Amino acid sequence: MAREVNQQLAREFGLSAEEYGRVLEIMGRTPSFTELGIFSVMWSEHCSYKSSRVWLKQLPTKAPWVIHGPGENAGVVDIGDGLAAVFKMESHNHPSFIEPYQGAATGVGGILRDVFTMGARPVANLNALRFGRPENPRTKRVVDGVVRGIGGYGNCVGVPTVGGEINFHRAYDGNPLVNAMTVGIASKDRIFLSAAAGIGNPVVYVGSKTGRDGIHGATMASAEFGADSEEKRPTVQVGDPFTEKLLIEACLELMATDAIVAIQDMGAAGLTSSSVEMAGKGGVGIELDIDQVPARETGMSAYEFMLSESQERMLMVLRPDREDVARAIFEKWDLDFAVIGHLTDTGRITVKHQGRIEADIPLAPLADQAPLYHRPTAETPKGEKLNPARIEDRVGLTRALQTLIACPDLCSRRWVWDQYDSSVGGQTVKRPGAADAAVVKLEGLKRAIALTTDCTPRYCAADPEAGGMQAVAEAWRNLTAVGARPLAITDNMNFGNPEKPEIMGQFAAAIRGMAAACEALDFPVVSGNVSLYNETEGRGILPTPAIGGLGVLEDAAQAVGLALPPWLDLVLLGTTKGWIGQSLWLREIAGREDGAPPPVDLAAERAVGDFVRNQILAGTVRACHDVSDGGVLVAIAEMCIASGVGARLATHPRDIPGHAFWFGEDQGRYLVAVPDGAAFIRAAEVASVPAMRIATSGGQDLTLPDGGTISVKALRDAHERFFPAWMEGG
Amino acid sequence: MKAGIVIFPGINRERDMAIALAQSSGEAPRMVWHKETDLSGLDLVVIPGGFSFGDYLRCGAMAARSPVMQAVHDHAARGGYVLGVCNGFQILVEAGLLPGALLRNASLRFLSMDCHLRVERSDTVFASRYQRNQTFRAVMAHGDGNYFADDATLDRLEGEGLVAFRYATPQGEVTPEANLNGSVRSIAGIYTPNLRVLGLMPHPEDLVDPLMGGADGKPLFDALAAA
Amino acid sequence: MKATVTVMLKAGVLDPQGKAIAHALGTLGFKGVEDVRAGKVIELELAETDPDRARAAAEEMARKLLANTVIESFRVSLDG
Amino acid sequence: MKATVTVMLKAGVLDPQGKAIAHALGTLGFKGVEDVRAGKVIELELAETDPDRARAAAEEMARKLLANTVIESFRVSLDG
Ligand SMILES: Nc1ncnc2c1ncn2[C@@H]1O[C@H](COP(=O)(O)OP(=O)(O)O)[C@@H](O)[C@H]1O
Ligand SMILES: [Mg+2]
Repeated sequence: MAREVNQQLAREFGLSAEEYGRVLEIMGRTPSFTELGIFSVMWSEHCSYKSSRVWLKQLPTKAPWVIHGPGENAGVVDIGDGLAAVFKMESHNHPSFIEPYQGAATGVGGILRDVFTMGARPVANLNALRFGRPENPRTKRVVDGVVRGIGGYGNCVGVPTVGGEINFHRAYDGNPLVNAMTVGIASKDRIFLSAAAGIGNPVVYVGSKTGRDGIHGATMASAEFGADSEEKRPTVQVGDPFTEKLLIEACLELMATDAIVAIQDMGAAGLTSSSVEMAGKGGVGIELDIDQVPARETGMSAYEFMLSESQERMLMVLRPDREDVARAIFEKWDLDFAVIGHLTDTGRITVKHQGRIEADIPLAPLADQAPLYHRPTAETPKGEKLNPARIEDRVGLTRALQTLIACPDLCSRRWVWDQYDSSVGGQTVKRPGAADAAVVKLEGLKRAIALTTDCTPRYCAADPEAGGMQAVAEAWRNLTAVGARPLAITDNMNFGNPEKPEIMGQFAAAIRGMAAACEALDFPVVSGNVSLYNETEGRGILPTPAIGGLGVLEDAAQAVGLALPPWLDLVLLGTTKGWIGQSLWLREIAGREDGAPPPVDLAAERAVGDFVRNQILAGTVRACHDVSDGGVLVAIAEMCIASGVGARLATHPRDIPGHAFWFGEDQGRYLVAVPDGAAFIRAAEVASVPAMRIATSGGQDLTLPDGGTISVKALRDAHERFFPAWMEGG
Repeated sequence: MKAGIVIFPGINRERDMAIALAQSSGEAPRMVWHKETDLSGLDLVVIPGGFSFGDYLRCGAMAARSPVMQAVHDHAARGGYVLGVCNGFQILVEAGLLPGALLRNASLRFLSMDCHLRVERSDTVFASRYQRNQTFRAVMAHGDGNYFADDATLDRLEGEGLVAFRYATPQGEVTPEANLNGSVRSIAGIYTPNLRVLGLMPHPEDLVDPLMGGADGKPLFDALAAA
Repeated sequence: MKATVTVMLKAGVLDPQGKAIAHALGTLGFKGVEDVRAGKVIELELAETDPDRARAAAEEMARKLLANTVIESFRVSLDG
Repeated sequence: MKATVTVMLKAGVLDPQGKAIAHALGTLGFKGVEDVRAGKVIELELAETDPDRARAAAEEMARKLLANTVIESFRVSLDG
């Protein structure tokens, strides 16, 4: 039944001729069908990082508080009080386009497993989403399904979804991005790793049964299956959040014992990658008896078992004398539990099925000789620095503000987060919309973590290095704006086809920018994910290095939000030059998407941010909001809308055109609401931080320097209109 | 009052509930696994929110038929206190301890937001620390909270004063706009005739600390702790 | 033997899902859709081979679990 | 004329609901339940009186809206 293994089949499996040659060399014979399947998934872009590895190495990954950097299922940082935060972000872009609900739902499920597999109880989810133009009829269906899917899974497992971001752009029309992030909390001396150890120790499978879901897309062309193969071989996996919830509870219960030697979730490439990676990392061999794997369907082949991506499954190595303890826990939770093999001293993975050896591969060369490409890169041509004085303001401040605050990229995301349970767990101090970063308290303690996701793809497209730097800086800034000390990031590198030099150039440059920012801000990368080939019909997405940031607050009560209280001075910190290139004002008001994006001055970024954080922790700041998309005026309006309190704006410096001052997107800036602006500005001067009083809060209207007045209610109506009107209307 | 929290597989607000109960009573509630059948020693049995059995088939349907529910029936029949919140309310209704049913939200979407509840009567243990007609804020987080019963049942509930809370504006007006999930007669919670079993959809337990956005739900737990 | 249990909301119980589907069909340009009701179907593969006993078993499953008779009615059909 | 569209997950697609129902039926003491699949049923009241045209319309509605053909299959039956 199985097809003959040759170069042609290898190509269908996604292996190049050269890669197949290497397989022949390692095996010293023609591999079996199952062996070829194992090579093809282990050497896929997704598992081997063959195009990106050389670049990822440039990212800083160390700091005194980093417990585990990249290389484990998720990153681990010390957050004090004997605890560690475990976090990671992962993409589910392609599945979410094919089936938005299930694609997004299983994306959430997958990232949750990466975190609780390390012994952490998941306490927060975030999601970074990019969709096509709202005018594209398909976009609405994708948004609806993705949002329902994220909520459907996250709400059911009982992990609050506390933040995220959404952008729209035509570049995502045929390729939306769904990046899901999970943060968990563990005792810092009880972190579980995946390196297998102990020859003879049992290899145990737990969770859901295995079906034919999601088997390597490349093999769809294989003639192994009959004419009804379409019916039998869905590429889309269906998520089962109930089983995931049981799996979380059962795993955490088992982790409180000393039964586990090593554990790993079955993610992409399922049983293959989990067993190969566990044995490989531990430098041992592994023997699997496929007959013992719990199956949902009959007649599955070894190849199908090894490549299935059925959800809600984990693989563990147990201490042999603790097998019964473990079995009892999984039976209590009504989950499958099966010993499917044991560790060996052969250094090989051996797969047995129905009395036959279906695969027998040496593990070291499978890992060490995995392909590694230094693909050619081409620099993105730099845009020019636009002179704002040469770009006429045809609409004035009032109308521009009304337009910007209502546009898809800036309007309220309430319609989205209202479908996510953000309070379950009872620890959410800052829910979505309340602050620049979500704040989640640690149960029973004063301490809290702050979380954000950030990336501005239009900056990255115009200048990937500046954009990569900006994304990291904005994440750091958003954490700082609530008073948190930023600790580390996870990233999700979403790019187009790496075989095109201009795309690989974007990737390399974004990494350069990110690395510089991580270095300057002491904000290392502890985990991440790469998603390449995001393109349809030859057109790539905007380069989108999404950043997930995590910070810590010693006392949750010190966190500030962005809602503007009345009768305070609003002070603008940081340098404003009126950078209009790649701004939303330029796109939405002037109808242009050009120019260089705003540069990030990392030294200034740090100085301003450290000052803001110190002031928040000293208790002088009542509200804080960073200035990002849309510039100062949009940021002030957002603060007003959040509280319903108005503000009267000061006049701006003469040397900058009004539209550039109020809507420019210079980086490294914050707005803070303080009782005594003059004293605050003096303190800023002492710290050499540029500061100016920009408004006084109070009343119910926003009064602009040109005399225009808009009621906060009208602003809020405009801000809240887009999503409900678009999604629920007609 | 000695409290216990029933844990069904898939329940996920048991920790929130335990925190709220312990904060008011100073005593950690007993956690009761759904396969247990002995509730003796408990004055108050709480069925918390979540997705028991994934909420597959119908919310609360499978949990309502679990072994522990016979014991909950017996506890209620003995005059014991029972509180069911969100999924807990759905389970009580599916188990026949409270009348009616909870249908899909009228918007067909999950609703996660604050809402306001008007207190219909305060002469019950649960509501004794609120004033009649007072409104308080609670967290709504459900996909199926649209209360339904036939007219005869509704008339009986109203006639006997068994409506506990209604969705209202912050000022206490019962309006269609404030009735976010579409519940019939804006009903958010109901009692049994002896006023000792309460089922309600929104979560008072998620607002018991100003740090988390308010303490509007705390009086309910303070009252239970003191009773 | 296979038994199929179809569960529908009783007349008089609001069916927002049916209403939403009717609305969406209208938006898609379908004409002449006068009413839409949405329900559930549960297909049971039973070891039982006697049709009467299979039907009786399925009906009991429906009464005990599959339908909530406060709001739903059900019907059982057999095939195979 | 009434058309009933039954939508089920395709064979091989995980059916978490069916799995949970089967488990619950077992807990309730029902024996001999070998498999359970859960699906949706949509009853359409159509103005159309010609059976062939009614069926064709219902099939198109299923393809365009009622079923998610990536993971679901559907069947249409007519009555009355
Ligand atoms: N997909 C989403 N899920 C949940 N919350 C979201 C999502 N997108 C945006 N939000 C929330 O909306 C608010 C505004 O987001 P955004 O405009 O991206 O903020 P900022 O520009 O300050 O980073 C934040 O609280 C954010 O967490
Ligand atoms: Mg921000």
